[in-house]
Amino acid sequence: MALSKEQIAQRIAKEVKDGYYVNLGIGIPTLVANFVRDDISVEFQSENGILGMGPFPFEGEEDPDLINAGKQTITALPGASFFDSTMSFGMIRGQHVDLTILGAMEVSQNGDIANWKIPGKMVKGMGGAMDLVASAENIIVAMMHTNRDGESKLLKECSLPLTGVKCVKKIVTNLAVLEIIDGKFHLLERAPGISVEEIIKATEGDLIVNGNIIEMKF
Amino acid sequence: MALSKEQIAQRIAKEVKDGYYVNLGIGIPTLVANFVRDDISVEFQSENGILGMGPFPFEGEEDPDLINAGKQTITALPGASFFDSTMSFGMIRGQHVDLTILGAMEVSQNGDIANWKIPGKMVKGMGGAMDLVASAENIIVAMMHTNRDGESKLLKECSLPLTGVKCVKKIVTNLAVLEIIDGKFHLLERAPGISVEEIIKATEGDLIVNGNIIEMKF
Amino acid sequence: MIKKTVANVREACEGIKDEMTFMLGGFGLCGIPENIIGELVRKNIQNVTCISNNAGVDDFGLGLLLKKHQIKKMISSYVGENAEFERQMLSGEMEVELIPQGTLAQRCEAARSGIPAFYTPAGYGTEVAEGKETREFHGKMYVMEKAFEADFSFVKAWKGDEAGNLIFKGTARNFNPAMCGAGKITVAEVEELVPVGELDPNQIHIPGIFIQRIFQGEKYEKRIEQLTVRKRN
Amino acid sequence: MIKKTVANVREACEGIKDEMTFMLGGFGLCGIPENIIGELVRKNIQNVTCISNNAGVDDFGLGLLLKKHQIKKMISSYVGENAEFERQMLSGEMEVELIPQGTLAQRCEAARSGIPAFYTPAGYGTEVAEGKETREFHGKMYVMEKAFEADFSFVKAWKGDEAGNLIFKGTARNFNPAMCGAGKITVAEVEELVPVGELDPNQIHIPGIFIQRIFQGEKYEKRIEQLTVRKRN
Repeated sequence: MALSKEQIAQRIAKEVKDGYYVNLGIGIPTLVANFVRDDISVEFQSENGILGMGPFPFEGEEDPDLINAGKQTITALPGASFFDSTMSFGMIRGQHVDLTILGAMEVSQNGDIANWKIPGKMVKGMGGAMDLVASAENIIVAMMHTNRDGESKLLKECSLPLTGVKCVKKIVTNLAVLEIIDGKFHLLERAPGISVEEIIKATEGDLIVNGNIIEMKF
Repeated sequence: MALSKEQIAQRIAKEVKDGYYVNLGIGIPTLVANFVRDDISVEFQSENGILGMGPFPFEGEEDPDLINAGKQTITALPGASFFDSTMSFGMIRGQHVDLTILGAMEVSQNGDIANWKIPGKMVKGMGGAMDLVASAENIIVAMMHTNRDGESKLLKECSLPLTGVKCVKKIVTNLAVLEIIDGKFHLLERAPGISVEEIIKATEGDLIVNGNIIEMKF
Repeated sequence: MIKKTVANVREACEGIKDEMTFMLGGFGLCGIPENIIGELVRKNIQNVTCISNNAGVDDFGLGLLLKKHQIKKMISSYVGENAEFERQMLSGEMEVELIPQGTLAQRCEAARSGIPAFYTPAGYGTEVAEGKETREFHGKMYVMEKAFEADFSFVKAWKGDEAGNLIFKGTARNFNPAMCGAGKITVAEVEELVPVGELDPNQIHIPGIFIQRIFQGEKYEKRIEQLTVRKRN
Repeated sequence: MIKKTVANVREACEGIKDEMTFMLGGFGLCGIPENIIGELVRKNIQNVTCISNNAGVDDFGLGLLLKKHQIKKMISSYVGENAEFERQMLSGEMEVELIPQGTLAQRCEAARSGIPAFYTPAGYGTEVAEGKETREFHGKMYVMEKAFEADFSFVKAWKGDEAGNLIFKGTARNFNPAMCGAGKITVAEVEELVPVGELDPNQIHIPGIFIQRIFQGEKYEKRIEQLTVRKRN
């Protein structure tokens, strides 16, 4: 069965290592925080200006001056710090953030990503995504493998306006975990009960399948 | 009689207007603070990271963490702020400082200034002077009109390595107040008892003398 | 000490005119200059260009100016959460320039700091870089971005003093500091205006030199855009 | 919370080697990493390049490394007040690159912030601009300056916590913040190391993300270079 959004987040959480500073995008990436092992030290950065972001506040304790990049009310953990947008993107461009997790509408086999615009239809803007993908050394994309019409979102070339070029390293979809190496998707893991053939069918871009592909366990 | 260093500072102090943020260089410029009218509001910036610099501390109250750009112990006035070097030079380059007063070894008639290096002899460095002269809209140079050998320091062209080009607007020397307009020195005022002829003799660069030159009063 | 206090929001906004370019601090509805925005609406300034990370919501923040069609052009990084905005943009009633968020911040700070241009990797290879110079440094490609030019910067701080010194709170800081001193005139509204000497000079986020006018806002709604809470167990 | 504390200055300086490039905070003798400098002298690291606004005095600060001929090259803005320095420079024993002070600060911050290059008016038309690209913006000439590259940044703060968060005091702040995160590894020494949670997150000057190692210095001499006082009347 294909992974739920929570399971995608759960699988991505395994990529979060001790000592990492992590930036989580809106949507599925935000859920990753719930699944990070509690025996490792990790700090979450939100690009609107906080390091050491904590969970949502208890009811009645929300502070309008304390939100994350998704505009949600949050809390600050001990050791947290606040800073302005310039310093925040200095952290990001300067590669001080160890891992960036974000969503995508399309990813291409050379690592291009599109997630900010559908011409003539939806134009919300790139927010901090262009800075993040242009800078981060370690980017994981959380996304559905196909769109509502069943068309692949893992493409030879992106059809939508790009957010960044040759930047995505790893992708976790509802069907699989994939890596991008030398301009091709490489299948690493498959969702429980999903066959390699189903993944091949759902992937428009070149997909390399090497040896036995392990099934994720939850 | 030629002006004393204190009198040069005293004359320059008249150029300091209400509401000015002022950066004072080392030497004579530092003395200007003592002569600013006390019925106007002025704040002194020191480029090592303070705005609202006050007088020297009382004996025994000196703080090693509180110095000016001349490395002298100072105090902070109410309303002062501390900041880092990047922000400090942001203030300077961004033309938020209204007036810069600094010393010079040579000034040329097109407004070039040299004050940081005598090749093979003295190389202390430019410190913040290059940033200041390249950025400030309003620069006053405090200097002796001639060197120890009686040679003019107001030249057609500087002989020493430059600190900045076409930046000096006004010069107060021990002999005169001069302005630089269209590539020429213009005599504005003369020191008490100093004749226009003496100033012409002491000035190597082109000097325009128009009408009656008033004598400074102290 | 050079005093920057003005009596109220009307005095603070003197000199604003149609066709001007404004910078406005805030991220979403967090840390926006609420009282100044109210005055811009009241004065019905027309055809302005706004540099602001977001565009408010339909009935708060810059959304109030949008509704009255006061905005000719928006320069922002993210304009979701605002149906009227999307409508005016897609219909072509309003011009919109979308740029990366870090670039937006840095172009403000560059304007404040006398840096006319700088290089950033953000947007390289995308339509954001079209028509801009690109260049390689150490094997990586960068885009040259220029300092903004604005007539007014409007910012909101938590505390301020009569000398114009500012302290921000929490994530309401965001774009406000970078905009201070970036426009020709910077107007700061604060929740609490304190006498000079009350703020620790070590803790001032923005020195008063960058601020031309400061006043205490009459009231602050501080609306929350996405209330998210945990239940107590 | 990610812990950055190390036991002492020896642990803090692990991995430093001959021929490396170091950034060192401080202005004159104010805010210099005294304990780290002591360790660099003790370890007798050779042929290092130091990026530091000044070079200490004959018997304190970087002057201690100079005396032992440990420095191959200095990149500074002002090197007066040091006779031995002037001797080594004029005799050619040591290479010296003098650059404008604001450029020095900005090249550090650029390194920290992923900005490979920027334009500044400082030094245009002088020997500082020789061999560098120059360019006009809005009728004024600017010099292109590049981000520094350094192996270690050594900084000194007033207070710090185990997460590496730093607060500076007075004008001892100077170049220290810009250097945090600008070298591959940043080592911070502090006068007082406090448990996590004691520093107000609103008042932190440098977030711990920029710091890899932090320790409390054994002692601080904090020598005054130019004692200037007023008499009480």
